[in-house]
Amino acid sequence: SSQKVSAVRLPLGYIPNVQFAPLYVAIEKGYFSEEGIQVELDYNMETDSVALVGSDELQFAIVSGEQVLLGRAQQLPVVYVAAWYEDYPVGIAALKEQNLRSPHDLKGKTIGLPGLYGASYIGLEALLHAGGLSDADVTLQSIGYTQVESLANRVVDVVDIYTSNEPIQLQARGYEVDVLPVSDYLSLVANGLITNEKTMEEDPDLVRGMVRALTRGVTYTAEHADEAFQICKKYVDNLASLTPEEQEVQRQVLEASIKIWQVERPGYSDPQAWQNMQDLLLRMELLSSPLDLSAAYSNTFLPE
Amino acid sequence: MTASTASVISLQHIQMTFHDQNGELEVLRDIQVEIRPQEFLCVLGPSGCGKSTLLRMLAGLLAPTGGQLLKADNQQLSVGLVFQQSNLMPWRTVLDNILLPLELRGVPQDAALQKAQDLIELVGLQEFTNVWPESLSGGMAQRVAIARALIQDPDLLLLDEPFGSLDALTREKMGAELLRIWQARRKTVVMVTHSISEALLLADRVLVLSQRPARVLLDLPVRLPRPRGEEARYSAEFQAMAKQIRGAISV
Amino acid sequence: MTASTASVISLQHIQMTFHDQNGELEVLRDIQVEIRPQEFLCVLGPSGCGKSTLLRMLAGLLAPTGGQLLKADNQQLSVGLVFQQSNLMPWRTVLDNILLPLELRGVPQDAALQKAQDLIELVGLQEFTNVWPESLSGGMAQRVAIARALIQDPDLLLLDEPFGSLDALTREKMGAELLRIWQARRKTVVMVTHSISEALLLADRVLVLSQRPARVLLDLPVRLPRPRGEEARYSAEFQAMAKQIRGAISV
Amino acid sequence: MVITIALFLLLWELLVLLLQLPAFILPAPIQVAERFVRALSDGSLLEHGAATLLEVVSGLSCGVLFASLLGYLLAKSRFLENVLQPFLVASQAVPTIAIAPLLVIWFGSGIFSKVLICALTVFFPVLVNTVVGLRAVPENLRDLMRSMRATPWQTFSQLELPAALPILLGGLRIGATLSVIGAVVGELVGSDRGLGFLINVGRGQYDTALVFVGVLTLVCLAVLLYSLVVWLEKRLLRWKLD
Amino acid sequence: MVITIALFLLLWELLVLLLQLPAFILPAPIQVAERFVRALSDGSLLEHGAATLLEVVSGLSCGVLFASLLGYLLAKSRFLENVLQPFLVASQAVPTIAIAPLLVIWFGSGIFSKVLICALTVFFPVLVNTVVGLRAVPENLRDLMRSMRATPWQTFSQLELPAALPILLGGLRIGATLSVIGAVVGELVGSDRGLGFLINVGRGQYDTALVFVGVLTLVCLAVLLYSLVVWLEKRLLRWKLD
Ligand SMILES: Nc1ncnc2c1ncn2[C@@H]1O[C@H](COP(=O)(O)OP(=O)(O)OP(=O)(O)O)[C@@H](O)[C@H]1O
Ligand SMILES: Nc1ncnc2c1ncn2[C@@H]1O[C@H](COP(=O)(O)OP(=O)(O)OP(=O)(O)O)[C@@H](O)[C@H]1O
Ligand SMILES: [Mg+2]
Ligand SMILES: [Mg+2]
Repeated sequence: SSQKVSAVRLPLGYIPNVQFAPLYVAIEKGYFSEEGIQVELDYNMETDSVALVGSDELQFAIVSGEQVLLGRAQQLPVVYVAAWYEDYPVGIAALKEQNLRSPHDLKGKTIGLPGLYGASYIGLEALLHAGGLSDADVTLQSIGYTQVESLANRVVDVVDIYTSNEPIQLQARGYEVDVLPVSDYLSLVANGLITNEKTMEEDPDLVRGMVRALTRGVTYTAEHADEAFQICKKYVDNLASLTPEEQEVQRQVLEASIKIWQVERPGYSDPQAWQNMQDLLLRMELLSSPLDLSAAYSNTFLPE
Repeated sequence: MTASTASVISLQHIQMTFHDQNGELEVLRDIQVEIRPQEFLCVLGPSGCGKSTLLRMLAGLLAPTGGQLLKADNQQLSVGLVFQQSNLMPWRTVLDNILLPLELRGVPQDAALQKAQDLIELVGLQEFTNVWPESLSGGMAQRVAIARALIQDPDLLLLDEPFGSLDALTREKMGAELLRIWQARRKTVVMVTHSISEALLLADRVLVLSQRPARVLLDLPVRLPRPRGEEARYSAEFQAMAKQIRGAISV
Repeated sequence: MTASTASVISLQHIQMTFHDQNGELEVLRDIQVEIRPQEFLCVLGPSGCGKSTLLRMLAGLLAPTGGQLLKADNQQLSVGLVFQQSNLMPWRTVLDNILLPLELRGVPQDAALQKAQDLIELVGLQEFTNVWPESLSGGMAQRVAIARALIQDPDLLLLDEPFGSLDALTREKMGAELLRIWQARRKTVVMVTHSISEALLLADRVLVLSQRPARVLLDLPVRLPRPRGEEARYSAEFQAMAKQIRGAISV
Repeated sequence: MVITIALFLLLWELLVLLLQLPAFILPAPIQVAERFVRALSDGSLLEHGAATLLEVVSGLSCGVLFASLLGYLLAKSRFLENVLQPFLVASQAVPTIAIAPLLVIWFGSGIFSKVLICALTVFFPVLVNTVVGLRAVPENLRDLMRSMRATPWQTFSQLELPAALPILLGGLRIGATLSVIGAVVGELVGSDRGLGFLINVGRGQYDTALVFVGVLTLVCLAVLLYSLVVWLEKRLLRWKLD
Repeated sequence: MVITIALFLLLWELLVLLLQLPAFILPAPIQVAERFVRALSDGSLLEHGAATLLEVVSGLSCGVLFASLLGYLLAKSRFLENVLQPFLVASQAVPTIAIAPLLVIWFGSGIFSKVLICALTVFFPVLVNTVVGLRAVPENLRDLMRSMRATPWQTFSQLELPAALPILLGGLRIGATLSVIGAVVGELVGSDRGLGFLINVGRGQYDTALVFVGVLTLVCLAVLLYSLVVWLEKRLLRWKLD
């Protein structure tokens, strides 16, 4: 097309990883350039993407649903315009010997989690609630991102993890684990594309283009996992240098990720998931009052 | 106001009071001295009376708390100062310590080096040209300090007990050299010493300070003919002046 | 092997060679001296010949590179050393500097304080008891160092030009005090000085060292009767010995 | 002090006014003050501040203690210095995140690992300045002590310590300042207490004013510790200042 | 040096043997060596190492430059010191994470913010030691320079610099060592290049041997920089060592 090229910096909040395969595929296959977008992936770990998008320093970011609500509670005009993940990717894992069958089995356990904030904490709270437990029934230990090591060394009984990553790492190292994903008990809003109200109003085509490129990437990746993995090798540092066995693990991570992506109705936000998220945050007192949820997300930019 | 043309520096009613943790200490009281051009002035006085303080004032390191210090034609006198302690820079060799003043003035290397080597010979330290000051003996360090002051060829040479740690022989030799230089270049010299005979052998004028707070007890012109050899010591005039100075000191 | 009972310290064929960046420097060559108990020994010699080195050796700060240094009965002599530089601790007041040796020995506060105050009076620094060394004059600092050595009441008192920066009067007074203390306590004293008359007025024996490498040029017993007043200077014996020493130094 | 604070607030206001950044990126002083009062009244600031203070004080004391002990040994022995130096330098170059698993496995997720990280942060500057300080002790004063047959302990307490003090206190200045960040870095790795945690919570909830409250409290803690060292300096170095 | 390395490898092997930790927590030296060769041959180590080196060298130079300039001013003026000290202390107590958004907004996510964090890390120890060093210049030598009518520049270059050098070099030792971690902290916060990034990637992929390769390279970098300062010290402080 003859339209101008828009440069977009897209913060992902994490280092290059196979879990970002749809973006690599979308770049590689030219989905972004077809929309007249030149995207630059930003791997800053500690950048407050929501704050930067809210202040219009950036136009887009990939963040998790609860962050949108927390941000909006602070008057940040961010809007969730496309769901990438269908399932909330958090869960808990324990070695088989712990006999973890349902959230209720968490009672009395020592649970290691990165910290009392962020998606991991929210997912854990959802699980505890599903099991009819409260914080007082368990021992929470903030162990940073050392879940695999801590579980392997039995520093804690249970760890709070991303379902598509740590369990696979543990299994690959010969640890038999049980995993309870949050999504089995409650539907919550997971990672997706956000923008701000200003961009939405002033440049809806850009938003639409971003959403389309992303969702096409997700769909293509889900259908062509092998090819996507090969593309990842170009974008994910060190991936090509891993041993075949280690690469196989990463491959499994990709496949586990695909399973929890939104592929049925690409980009679609489920209102119930938003309601659930808000209820959870209110219960956790992370929100003090309900928000206008309809302003927090939009399905209007989704491709037909 | 400048000093009368007859003086290089004129000290007028100079007062100096130090303030420290124990309160005030009056060191100089109403010092009134004219230092004349090309004069060789020796200053004597009891330990702790204020001789070094006076010298530091002449060098411009210290401002009097009272009175006025006037310089001839307000000109910037170049000053060579030999401190009571040798005050060498431990990170410079003997040669480099002596070269320091010339370096600061940007004198060309070759000329400076020649001058420095001559002076090192004069103070008898050829063997120690490239030695760190730390391994010098007390007297050797003092000789380096003397060489460093002389190399500047200053308008005003201030010497604070420069020969204090030297043996009698070296002391006499250094005194004679100093005199030779002074006569050749005709600079103004102010020298603190504790030796009455040294003062009388070298000086045009001897100043005796009192106990703290120091006042000028005696301002004695020494009109002995030069050169003053060993035999000068035994002249009646010398002996009389020595006695007069000793008398003033013992007050 | 120990020194013969007649000696406190016996120096046998002592050699001292320094090694520095410029190679070797032979400072002492075959020094052979017996230091007898309760003796007052004065050491003279040209600047840089090795007097301070010898004293540092006696104090046990330096090991000879050749020969032997034997102590009577191998006993640990207590040593009081006045360095050529006053060597005060800048973070201690005058009083605390003088008290240091007693503190190290754990002498009770009261007794120590009394002693220190007596000595401060002796060296004439009452006004400066609580002053930092930095604001002392050169001579005052030297007197503090003397007081610090005396307060130790050591078996062996080593003095390196202790009166170098003092005026004639103070110098005489300090010499007299030193003599009084020495006579009362009968300690062994080794003192480096550049003044022949001072040596003759104080010492039992005078040692003259040669130019570097230092050998003993003259080992002269001074058998003048004590006390030696001002009039002793004019005795024929005194003059003869002074001449002899001067002769040795001028070699 | 008053000047400094006034200057600081002025600069801050100016920044807010000039840059026109939204409050969730750079809140105005008044907003932070308001949040501060809230955090104080609900007790969270005190709780987390106290936790960090405990870590800082323990870490700082341990760090200074070990650093000065080891510094003393290294100053005495060039051999030991040559052998150990690379290890000590290495201990400073390892990012905490890289050894976080080992820390958690060996020291648990409790206060101990935070104290350790804090102590490690403090360690090196204090060590280096101890060595430099002790090496700067004038040789002639050593001779003096030797001539008086001072014991090693006396030489240390009466000579080496006071002579090296200006430089040692410089090390302590640096150490005291760094100790705060050391403890917080430990908290950021994984903790449910302390100002680092509070900052993380604030960040997670886009409560930027709370982040600033946490940061300012940290800064105050650092300035307080630093001022303590300066006060100590004023007392101990009277001979230099008079 | 050889002793140290041998000692280090021995300790490491012992740790691995004694603790029986799985390789993804603590790999054996041989595994790390093998991974090192791999990272070297695929060019990633060189690329990321070079990126970090660039940040470290720039950050260190800037940090040292500004710290010594400011240190000079503070040493001359007690007033300036009293006013600015709290700010300087504060600059050390703010955790990078708390101001990450501001850093990104103001300095972007490129190399500049890393250099800045590195320079800030280096800054304080160098500053403090500059002040302590300059304050330790003997007053009598100042008098000497004054009596010779030395210009301020001459006083600086011929007196203050050499007299303060042992202490300044101590500050530089600390600064050089910390510079590495400073740059890496910047990279950990956000970057797609550098050893910090490599370590992060290794951690993310549970490629622990790579993490160790990254850490060891960092350590070597730090030891190298430190050794440079030691070498400089040996050359410049000949008068102290002879
Ligand atoms: N630590 C050292 N390293 C190298 N040489 C040294 C050292 N100490 C002294 N010397 C040298 O030894 C010689 C004798 O020095 P010493 O201090 O003993 O002389 P001195 O007789 O006391 O002279 P002065 O009367 O000038 O004090 C000098 O040439 C000096 O340079
Ligand atoms: N910076 C200072 N602060 C306080 N008092 C000082 C200072 N400098 C010197 N004094 C005092 O001034 C007096 C005179 O000192 P000065 O050094 O001038 O004596 P001096 O005549 O040179 O003595 P000496 O012959 O012993 O060297 C002394 O009492 C000394 O304590
Ligand atoms: Mg004087
Ligand atoms: Mg000597």
